[in-house]
Amino acid sequence: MGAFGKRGKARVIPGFGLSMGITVSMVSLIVIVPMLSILVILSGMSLADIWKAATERKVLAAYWVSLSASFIAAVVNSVFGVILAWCLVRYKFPGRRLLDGFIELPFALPTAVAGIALTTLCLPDGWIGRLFTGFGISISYTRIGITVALIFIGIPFVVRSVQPVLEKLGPECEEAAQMLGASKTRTFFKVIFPEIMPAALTGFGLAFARGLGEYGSVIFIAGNIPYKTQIVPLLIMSKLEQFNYGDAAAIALVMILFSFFILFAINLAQSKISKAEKG
Amino acid sequence: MVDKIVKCFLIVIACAFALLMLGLPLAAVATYALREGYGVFIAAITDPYALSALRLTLLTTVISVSVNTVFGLFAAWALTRFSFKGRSLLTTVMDIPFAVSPVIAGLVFILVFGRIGWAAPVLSFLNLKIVFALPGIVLATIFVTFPFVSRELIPVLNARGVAEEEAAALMGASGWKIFFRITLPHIKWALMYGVILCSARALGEFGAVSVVSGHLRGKTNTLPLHVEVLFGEFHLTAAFAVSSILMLIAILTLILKTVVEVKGKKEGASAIVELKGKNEGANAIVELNGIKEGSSV
Amino acid sequence: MSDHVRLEGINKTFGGFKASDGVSFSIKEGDLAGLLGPSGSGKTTILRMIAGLERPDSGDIYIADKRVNDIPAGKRGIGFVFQNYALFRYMTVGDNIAFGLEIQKKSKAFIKERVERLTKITGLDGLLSRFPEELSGGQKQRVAFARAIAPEPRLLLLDEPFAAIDAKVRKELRTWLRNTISELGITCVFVTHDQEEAVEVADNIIVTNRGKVEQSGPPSAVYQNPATPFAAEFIGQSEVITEYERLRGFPKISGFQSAVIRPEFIEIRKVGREERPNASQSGVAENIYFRGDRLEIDLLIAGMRVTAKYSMDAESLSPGETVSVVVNRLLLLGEKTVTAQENSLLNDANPIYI
Amino acid sequence: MKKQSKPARIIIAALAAAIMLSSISGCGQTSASAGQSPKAPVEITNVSYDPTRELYEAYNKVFQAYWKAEADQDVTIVQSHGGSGKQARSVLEGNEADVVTLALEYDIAELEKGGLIEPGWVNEFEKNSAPYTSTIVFLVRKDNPKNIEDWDDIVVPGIEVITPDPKTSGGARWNFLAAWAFALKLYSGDEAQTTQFLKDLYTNVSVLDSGARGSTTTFVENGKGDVLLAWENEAFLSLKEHPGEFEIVTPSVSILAQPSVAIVDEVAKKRGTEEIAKAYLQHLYSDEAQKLAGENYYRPSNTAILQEFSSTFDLSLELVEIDKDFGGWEAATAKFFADDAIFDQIYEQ
Repeated sequence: MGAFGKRGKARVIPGFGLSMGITVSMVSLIVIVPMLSILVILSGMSLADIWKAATERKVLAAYWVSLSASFIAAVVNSVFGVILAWCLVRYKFPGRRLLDGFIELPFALPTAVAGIALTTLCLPDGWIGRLFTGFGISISYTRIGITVALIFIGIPFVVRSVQPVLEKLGPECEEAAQMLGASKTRTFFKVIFPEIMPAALTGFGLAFARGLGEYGSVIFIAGNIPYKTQIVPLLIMSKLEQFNYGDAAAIALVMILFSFFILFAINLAQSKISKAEKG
Repeated sequence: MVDKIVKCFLIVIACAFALLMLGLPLAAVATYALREGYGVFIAAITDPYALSALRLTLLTTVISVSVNTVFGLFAAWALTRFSFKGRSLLTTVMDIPFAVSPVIAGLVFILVFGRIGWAAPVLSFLNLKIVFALPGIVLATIFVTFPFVSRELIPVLNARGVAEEEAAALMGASGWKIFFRITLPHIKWALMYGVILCSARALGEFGAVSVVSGHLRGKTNTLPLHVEVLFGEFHLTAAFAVSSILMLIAILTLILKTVVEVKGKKEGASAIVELKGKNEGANAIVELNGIKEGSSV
Repeated sequence: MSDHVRLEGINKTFGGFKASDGVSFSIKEGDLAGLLGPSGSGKTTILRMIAGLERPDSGDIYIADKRVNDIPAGKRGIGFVFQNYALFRYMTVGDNIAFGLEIQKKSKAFIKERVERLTKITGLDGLLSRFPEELSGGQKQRVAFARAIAPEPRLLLLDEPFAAIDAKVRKELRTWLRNTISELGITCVFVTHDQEEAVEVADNIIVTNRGKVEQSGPPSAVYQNPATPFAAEFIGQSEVITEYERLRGFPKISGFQSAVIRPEFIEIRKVGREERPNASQSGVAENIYFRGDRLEIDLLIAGMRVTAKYSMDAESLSPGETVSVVVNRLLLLGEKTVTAQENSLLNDANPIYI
Repeated sequence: MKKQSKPARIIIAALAAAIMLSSISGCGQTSASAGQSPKAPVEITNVSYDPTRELYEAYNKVFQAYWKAEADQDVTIVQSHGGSGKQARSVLEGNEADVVTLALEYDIAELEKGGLIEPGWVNEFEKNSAPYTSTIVFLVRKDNPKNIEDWDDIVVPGIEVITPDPKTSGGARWNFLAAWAFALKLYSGDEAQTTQFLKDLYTNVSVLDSGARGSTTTFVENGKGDVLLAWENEAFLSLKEHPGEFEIVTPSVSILAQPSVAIVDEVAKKRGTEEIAKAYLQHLYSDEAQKLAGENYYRPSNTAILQEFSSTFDLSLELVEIDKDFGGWEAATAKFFADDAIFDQIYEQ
């Protein structure tokens, strides 16, 4: 890319006008114009109203529920995602292909289906819930339930970010560390971990962002109790159903800013990766 | 010895996690779908409302995936073959649907095309109906799956560089010729992969579609929405039966995806062999394979 | 000096591919040994087994008379330089070099001093805080080398150390590596597929083919007296001819179906300038190439096309010119043996069997 | 150049076709029902709330037969169900309903404010445009293991209550107001104590679904909670679907819930379906439909027919009324359910 990035260089390859035209008009039609409508709605409100709507105590609590559940889910997914990616790349075992193929299941399975399946599983007498009822822990309709649903949703992100990096890594660096006498643990944390860290971060960010916005699979399992188990997307829906478009738009704006922040962080991590790959 | 224990331990953890989080939900859907016997199952999936929901879902998927595929190709071409001001901004904007909650995605279309939206006067003048009808559902689905195809294509096109296209252009090939003869063969697997992912997501979208659908039975209920309807109608078994259809589609998609991935990887690998062969003699691969096999023992 | 590394009857297979087939050889302490062979000949596998990165299926590996088969790689006290250097991308040059020392839990002061000394030796001054991707190929090579010798191993292994470096720097690095290693006085084994490199750098070379050791010894000995048909064909600018009896002075010897001829075996003179007319026969100089210090000639002799050299100082030849040729020597190839055969018309010396 | 443009045309045509296809099918929806001829089949859309699914499934058949006989015209009725507030919102935003049959007068009033329904709709049909009524009862598990008899039994710690979110569910607002009415009577009009009572009640709520049907599913299918505050008809339906698993408990005080119906004038005018929409709602008051309401556990507004179902319904239950006891929906909403009103306050820690 950089090779022809200098300004003023002649464009040899045709199709600039057509492809740019289509891209820009589609992006405008599908993304920019609809997103701007949030600002249109907000422009009819005073800043104080927007601020009040976005920082109401109930809303703050919902941010907290969404952020904490997504964060925990993303952390869990990072740990297991790295382990999964590691096993898929480094080990041969029966069922590896199958496992590899099913990593994207949360992507392909409609979220509503995932929602009712997980809710059923996590009920006190469900297959998973039963195991925890004995300890007095209930999963469905609690924050644990929300986190479980978000873990499900986020599985593919870390695995699929880390996997190609591990595949590309090759055994040499590990062997080099091994020759210098490093233990397996030390090799992992000092040599392999720094390599996969940016990719894992990317996956973490994607899972985090996805979790923040997730609706379909969570509504079935979330208890929707204000201050406890009410997530932001549900709150937005609730505001809409009260015909309160302004508040909904204000909360939506905050969510979009959160997501942008995460996206920005991901892009930073990615540029770090590609910088390292150039070497 | 310790290595073996660590290996087994990790595999057990990985498989247990996958089984718990991926396997169990599937098993639950299948079990519940069939718990009242095949009769109920068949009745649920051949219900006229279920069939019309399936039709709507498929139609929506076909339209939105085609639009996104065409768009994805043009966008990837524009973003990787040319350098221009604001390219990274455009990339970021294209990624917005990825980071925006489906609920917000639905909301914004309501805010534009709904009765209270600013485009409403135009639409009512044209007697066009967007939200709470097929176009709205399609638009919401396109939004949610917007970056899927282009995101798969861009890295591949970036990695290939522009040398081949430039060479072809210098020989006087037209844009379409370059695309179909030079570029497409390189990206066909990535393209298929993107299309499959896009379809999977389009088939299953719930949140955004739920906001713009209106839930008109037999008209604007997609299959995932129909699941919710059945769930709310005390027809738990039927809900799971319809879910199992969606699940089957999902599994088929995954199988297709795996096939595409394996085929794509094979072609990629043979390209690497060629490259290696040129550099160091074809036998280097044998050593390379030896190393890999050796280290995985 | 005693053997530092000794391999006895090593076998190793990968799937169906036999990478090592009864490999035995030894390397003396302080030696610089080159494992030479075509790609896929199993030389890298041997190196990796010495290092402990692969386990032999059978056979024993001794380092300093101690059997090391069951000692893990990191505990064998070996330095290893990887073909693509395998530098840790997320560590600076300094951290890369210090890595092995940190594992040995050396004191900070010791590490600092040692790293500084190594950077002097390797000419990496001023690059300590750089990351690997900011270095040139030659610099990376030096970092990899410094990292490998930092923990003061007694044995250093290098896998194709110069393969990824461009030709000009390669020459320079070779000389530097050779001098540095002899200064350090450590035993060193390197793998290469480039015979010029092996001959130039190594004290001893070990020629491998199809998982077997064909011959080992000092480069000059291997060059002049190859022990096996493979060694004869592989080393030098060798060409195999089948009907060697058509060359004057080389009667057919039973059991030797073909022969290896090298450019330096052939003497070309202008017609009428022969020194030994009785051993001469005529040939045609079909093409003439300029090679800088000499001319290389495609020579057609007795219906066979071979390569010969011609001095730049001699009277000039033109393409297509008929010349007078004397073949001094051939390496006759038997089933498993090689014999150097002098031209019988030049003197009465008997063939020497090796 | 000519050669180049061919694939371009194909792609652009494909794009255009996709867009056209989607817009045409959008138009189709409106134009299909615009036919004025009495013989041409007509389609009307009834946007309703959660618990009426079964009722309207049955009633639509009755009405189709009636309309065929009356006007010799085939009619298709498209149903939509969901939380009452959510449904009202979708209509307000352009979900084209000819009639709405929602849980709350308030939700329909929102449509009136939005200009979709003409003022005065409350009196367009008999009995405040509420052809059937209902009330709020308790659904408990078999044999009533927690001995729940009245509202004060469900505020004690340790009872798990399931009720929908009053912010989004019409039924939930009736629940809230019924509890309020009980406590207000208990504390002889002391609002502070009444608020505390409601606070205790909602502390016991473990799942706050967005719609009444969601709560029923949570309680009935998912086995969550000790008591469900439910529409009377929803409670009966659960008994019917799962015989022997649940019991209905009638509290001492409850509320007369009047789900309202209305013609969405703007849509009906545009589509020319005013006449049939009016007939559709009017026919709800016919004896046939009133009986159907009773069979589906709604209390018929026709008192004679209500008496026929006296074995089903506890007709002695004291019922407060929204207009009489709470000053109408406008006032009740402002006092209890608006942002920062009493419902929000009881969730503030």
